[in-house]
Amino acid sequence: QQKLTIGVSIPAADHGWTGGVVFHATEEAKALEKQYPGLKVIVKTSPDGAAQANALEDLTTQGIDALVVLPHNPDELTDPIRKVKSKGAFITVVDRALRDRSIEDLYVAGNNPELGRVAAAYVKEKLGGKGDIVVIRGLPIPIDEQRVNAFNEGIKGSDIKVIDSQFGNWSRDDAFKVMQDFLTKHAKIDAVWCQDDDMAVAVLEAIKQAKRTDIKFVVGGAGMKDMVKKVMDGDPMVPVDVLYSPSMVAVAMDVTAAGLVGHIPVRGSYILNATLVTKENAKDFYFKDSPF
Amino acid sequence: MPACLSPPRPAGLALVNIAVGEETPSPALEAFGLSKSFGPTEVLSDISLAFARGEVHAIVGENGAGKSTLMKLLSGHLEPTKGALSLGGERIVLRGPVDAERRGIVLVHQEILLAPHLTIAQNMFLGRELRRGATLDDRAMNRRAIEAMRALGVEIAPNIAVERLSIAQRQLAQIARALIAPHEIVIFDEPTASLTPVETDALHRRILEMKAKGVAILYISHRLNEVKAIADRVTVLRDGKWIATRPASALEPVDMARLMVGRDLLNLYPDRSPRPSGTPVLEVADFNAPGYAAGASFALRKGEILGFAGLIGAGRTELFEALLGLRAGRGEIKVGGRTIRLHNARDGMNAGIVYLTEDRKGKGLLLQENLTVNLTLAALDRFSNGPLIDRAREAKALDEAIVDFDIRLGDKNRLAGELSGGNQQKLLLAKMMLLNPQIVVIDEPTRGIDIGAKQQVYRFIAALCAQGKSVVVISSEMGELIGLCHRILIMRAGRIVGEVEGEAMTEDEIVVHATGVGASAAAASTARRA
Amino acid sequence: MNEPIQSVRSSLWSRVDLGAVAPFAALAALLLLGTLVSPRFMSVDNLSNVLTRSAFIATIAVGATFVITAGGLDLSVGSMAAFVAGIMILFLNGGLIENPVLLIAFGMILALFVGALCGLANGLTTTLGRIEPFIVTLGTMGIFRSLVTWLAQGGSIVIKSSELRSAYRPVYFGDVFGAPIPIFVILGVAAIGAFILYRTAYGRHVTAVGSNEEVARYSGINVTRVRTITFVLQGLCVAIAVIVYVPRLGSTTSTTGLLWELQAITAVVIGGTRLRGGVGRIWGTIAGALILEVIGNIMVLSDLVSEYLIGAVQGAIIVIAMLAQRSLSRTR
Amino acid sequence: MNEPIQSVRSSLWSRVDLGAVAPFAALAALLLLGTLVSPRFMSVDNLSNVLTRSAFIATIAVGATFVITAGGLDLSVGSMAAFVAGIMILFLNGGLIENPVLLIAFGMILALFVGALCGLANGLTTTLGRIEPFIVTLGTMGIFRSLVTWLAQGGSIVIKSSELRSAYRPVYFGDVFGAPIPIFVILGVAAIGAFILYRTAYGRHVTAVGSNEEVARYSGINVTRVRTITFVLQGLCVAIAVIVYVPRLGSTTSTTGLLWELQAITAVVIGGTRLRGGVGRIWGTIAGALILEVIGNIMVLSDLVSEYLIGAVQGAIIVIAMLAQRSLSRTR
Ligand SMILES: Nc1ncnc2c1ncn2[C@@H]1O[C@H](COP(=O)(O)OP(=O)(O)OP(=O)(O)O)[C@@H](O)[C@H]1O
Ligand SMILES: Nc1ncnc2c1ncn2[C@@H]1O[C@H](COP(=O)(O)OP(=O)(O)OP(=O)(O)O)[C@@H](O)[C@H]1O
Ligand SMILES: [Mg+2]
Ligand SMILES: [Mg+2]
Repeated sequence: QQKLTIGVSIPAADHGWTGGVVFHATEEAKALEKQYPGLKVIVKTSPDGAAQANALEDLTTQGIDALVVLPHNPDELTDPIRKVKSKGAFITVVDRALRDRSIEDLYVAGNNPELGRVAAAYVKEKLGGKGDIVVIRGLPIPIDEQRVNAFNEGIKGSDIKVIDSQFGNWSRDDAFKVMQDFLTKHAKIDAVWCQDDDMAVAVLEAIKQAKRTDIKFVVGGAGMKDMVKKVMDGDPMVPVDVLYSPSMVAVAMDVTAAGLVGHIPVRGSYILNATLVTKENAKDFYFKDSPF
Repeated sequence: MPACLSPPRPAGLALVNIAVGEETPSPALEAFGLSKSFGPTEVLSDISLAFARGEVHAIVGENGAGKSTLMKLLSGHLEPTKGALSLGGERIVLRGPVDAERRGIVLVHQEILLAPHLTIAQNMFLGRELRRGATLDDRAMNRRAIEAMRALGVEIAPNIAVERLSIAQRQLAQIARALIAPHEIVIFDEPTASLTPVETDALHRRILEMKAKGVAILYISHRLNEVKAIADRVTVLRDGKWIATRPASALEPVDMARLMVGRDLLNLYPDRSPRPSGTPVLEVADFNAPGYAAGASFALRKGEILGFAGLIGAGRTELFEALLGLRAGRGEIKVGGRTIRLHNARDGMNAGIVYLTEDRKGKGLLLQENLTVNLTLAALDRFSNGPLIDRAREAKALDEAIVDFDIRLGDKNRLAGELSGGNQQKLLLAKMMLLNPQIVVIDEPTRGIDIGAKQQVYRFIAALCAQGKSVVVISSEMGELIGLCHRILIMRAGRIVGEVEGEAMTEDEIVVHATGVGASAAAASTARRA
Repeated sequence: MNEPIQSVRSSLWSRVDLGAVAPFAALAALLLLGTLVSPRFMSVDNLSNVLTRSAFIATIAVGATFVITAGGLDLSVGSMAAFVAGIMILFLNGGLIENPVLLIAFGMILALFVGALCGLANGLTTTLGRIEPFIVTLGTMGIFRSLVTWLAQGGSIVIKSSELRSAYRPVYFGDVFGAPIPIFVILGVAAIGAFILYRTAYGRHVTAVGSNEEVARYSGINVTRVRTITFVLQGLCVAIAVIVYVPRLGSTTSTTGLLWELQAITAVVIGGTRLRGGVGRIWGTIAGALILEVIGNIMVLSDLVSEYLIGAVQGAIIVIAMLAQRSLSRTR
Repeated sequence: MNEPIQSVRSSLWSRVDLGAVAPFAALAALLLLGTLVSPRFMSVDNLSNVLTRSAFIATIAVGATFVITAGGLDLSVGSMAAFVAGIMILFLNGGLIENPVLLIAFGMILALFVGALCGLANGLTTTLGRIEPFIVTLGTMGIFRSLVTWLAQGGSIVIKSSELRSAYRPVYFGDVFGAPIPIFVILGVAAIGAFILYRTAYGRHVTAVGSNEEVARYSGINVTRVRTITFVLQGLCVAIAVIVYVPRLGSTTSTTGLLWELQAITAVVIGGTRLRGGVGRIWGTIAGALILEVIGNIMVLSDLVSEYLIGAVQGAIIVIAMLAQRSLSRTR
């Protein structure tokens, strides 16, 4: 029985979504080790890009046959991942594409631009192509930029106007404050796009507090179970959610292990759709035991 | 005589009148009508004085008379509100202490002004480091620091951080620091307040050497005998005003005292009560303060005033700090016959013993707080109803302390750091007396306080004894130990080496014990080193 | 010699007062700015929003005022808040008690207890271990944060029962005589804090210890105990902040309280407390916390600044506010 | 009178040495722990990795040693690093110069210049504005961070030309005589830092200013200048760190350098520098930076701790390291 090692390098659980990533990665690691005797899966989390580069070096030192990596910032981590590759490891990149796509052997991702596009399409349709909306952004990093750009692209041509946009840092507390202030500032808001369910929780709370009725709905994103539940229960404020599941890391690990142990050819790109979760399909995306 | 008591008319540029009979040496530094106000309070008014080369000019006055303020004006540490200075006949405006130093005027501060984390040598050369190329020449600086300290009669490693030195050692380091700068006018603001006679002698010899070289020396001290011995002329200040300038030969200490306080001072020391023979209230057996003192055994009787004499570094301070649980120590302590352990100051206070530190700025008072806060800090529970502080009672206590201890201040809302040195000492006394202790250990009780205040402190100590309390006095001023104590223990190098009592309490006898050699031999050996 | 005494006193008083008044002056200036920048700024709703949400930082900062006045520093408050909130919510979810009000009451007591315990741990490690509080609380900051992440398994800890949530909601969203409850919490905490710091022997000791530890020691003050208790008070304040925080979103995540420590310390320093200890100003701290919250509010309400540059403008305003304050207190 | 002085001197010497040696002892203990925990820990590759990557924090921390020794504090270093890196990369992308090596050289000079300027801004605001360095640098922290976000328009700033990237790569990845170049950078910066702090008059003045500002002023030291220059030195150190950092990751974002300030200060304090100024230890700082990096490395190499709890263990190790150090230096 040959000994094989998969290293998994992911961001530390610094907000809900990455929390989900860590959860799914650690769960999947246990499952894989059970499934393939002789396979060792090492999961390492890092709080920032530089630390992740360190973790990659350390994983290499330990000797790994494959690397599943969800980079903090793909631009920063391109070279460090290249270095791992040069030691002969199989590279699976998750979620955030490297600048040099030739490094990856396997790419598993949600679709960030798609998340913006799907949300934009829904907002456009639901508001009938006309209305004032506010956008709460995440942290100023490339993923956020991609989503927002795609969203803006998506509403182009309609009469939907983004009347305000601020960073909520993917944090409930910051989003709460921003939304409170938006509500003070704008007498009429038709809808809110906040691209992340953590922030959506806070946005809903702020609206509830202000007892405002002009806001028709809030579109979040990522597929947090509480939000999916709301969609499932037909909450009018949360008619849909756009999927961007942290479980993609598990998919990536699974496929990587299959390739490594089972010698199944798995190279290529696996793009998970930014599926629109609606009342109809919600139950398929509701995982009761997930922390996210 | 009455003419001398009135201040001279401000004479503008004209040669200032000094009531000296003999021929006046050419003035090195002159002050014309100097005044200084802090806010609206004028603490110095219209002082005109001339200081000559090759002369030791002493300034005396009560605490708060404005001596230090005057010296700070002369050395660029403060700017005068009114008045002017001239140096060697030329008008000057001093732009800060550095400017003054460049002109050859250096001040040895009354307060210790050294960077605690730097070594002695580093402090001495701070701002004027010796260099070899781009780098510091530490070897040379250390060497010269040793020489400078040796010239003052002390042997001490130059690479010890100042925070580890005793107050007296810091004082010496500070003097040495001033003297390595090129100087023509040297101002000593109470240089000997924490020095013992041996170091004082060495310093005086150094001053005489400088005088012989034509340096003008200004000398402030509350030890009037010392002033009499070293000074050529003496100026007396009172309440910020000039009172008199006379040749020292024409002025006995008693006269100085009278001019200072404006009335006759009789009997500096109170009458000594008979030596008590009752039971000991404090018994110490084989006590050690590791590194500082060893094998100390003594007993203190009810109503007794026990003196502790010794040279700098004898370990007196450390012995008592260890006894009171303020630093590491072990040995047996019995209070009123019961063996007790003191782990911190509070334990001592509860057992009725308090210790008044010699380091009033570093360990005694919160300089940034007002007088009330300082006064009641150690006895706050007596001013509280439950958890609440009774401010009215605090205010009353301050009023009483100001009267009882004759604290002289412009204003009750002053910060402790703004009081003159002597008044700080009185405030510290008042603070600890609020604890109503049975045994009081006073370390350098009269450091830096004026003769009138000294008399008050002595009376106060005597009064404590009369009430049946017991006092330990640690002092570097032998006169006061002899005048005040029933019995004196002498320490040398961390051990109690002698005890004198009654007729045997003479300076010579004490010095013999303190130095371990005959008095004359001790003086000679310091002379050789200098 | 009587006249000069009078006049010195008056100049001293005015100096003291100006130093204490400065943060309020800065706050007033900001309120003016806000009014100019947005007509909605001065609305009751907006002001009550701002006041209400400053409750967390203000409450925590009152504790920080004690720690800093005694010469310490606590970097762990933010993650301690997340941790205490996590424990509290887990307890509420445990549902040991039927009656929701009783359950919440016990949850609050537990939060206070856990907060005090966390503070005690910080305090004892710095005082008995004689380690820089900076290092100790940096360490415990990591520890508390990790514990939350672990308790939440990376996700969030949410009050499960919606009945419980609605029973608890009023603590943040409710009001008394039209004023939101958190405002009373701020006032209450500040008043108690000011009472302790200015009117009790313990408060006097805190200031003394921060002003000069040696003097305090020689005056028979138990420096270790005084310092340790400041950390416990800090823990209690964090717990009170948590008690108000939890009903707001009903959850805590591993990002809860991130950077609160910096905000709290900033509020304290802006308020006029000396960062090196010895001078503490509780009401100034409250003004400082409000200043921070108002700056953020003005930034969002106005359209002057690109969202990318908000941080820069906020930073600049804080520095300018301090500069203005300094020049104010220097002119006496 | 000679014996007590002698004995004081000898005990002094041994104590000073222990204080300075303590961080190295802690480092050695950690190395031992690492060896026990993972057989791969002591491999040349791993050790050189750890050393190499400690270059950023170590370099920045040398600057921080100056600032802190002089009684200051700089919270802005992390965002300053991101900002300087952003400017540098934008310049490289500008491609004003054909020759890549020359371009990179000019880019480095620019980085140093910008770093020094940022430091100067911090320094002048604290010294001339007489504001707590804590507040000033908290403000500039926000300002630099925002500027990066703005420059990057929320995304990241990347070296575009791959030719340039490969020309620059060796500065981080290359080695001389088998030792990675960043190690020489650490040694160089530390040696220069130690020289300045211990062997020049300026260094002496830095210590004096931190030890007692008033004494320094009376000694004719220009306190304002000395303090300001420490911030400039800090800026230069940040720039040097950036010069080594850019080739490693080839880009900068608004999250680059997040929390580096805390790490740098921690390294400085662990290294034995007094947080309140007056005592500075450059080599101790280097040991401190290595300690932090080694702890992280051990955490990753070992499988002892749940992912969620790593932060807790790291925090605990730092506190324990300090405790050990204290007890070491207390036994004399
Ligand atoms: N910075 C200051 N602010 C306000 N008042 C001051 C200040 N410095 C000194 N004073 C006041 O000026 C007066 C003179 O003080 P000074 O220090 O010159 O007295 P001194 O003669 O040196 O007394 P001592 O013998 O006690 O040292 C005192 O009343 C003192 O309180
Ligand atoms: N902080 C310190 N650290 C190390 N050694 C010290 C420290 N303070 C004093 N010493 C040493 O302790 C010894 C005794 O101290 P000290 O001079 O205070 O004795 P003393 O008898 O109280 O003298 P005095 O009070 O007259 O100065 C000396 O050898 C001195 O060098
Ligand atoms: Mg004086
Ligand atoms: Mg002494």
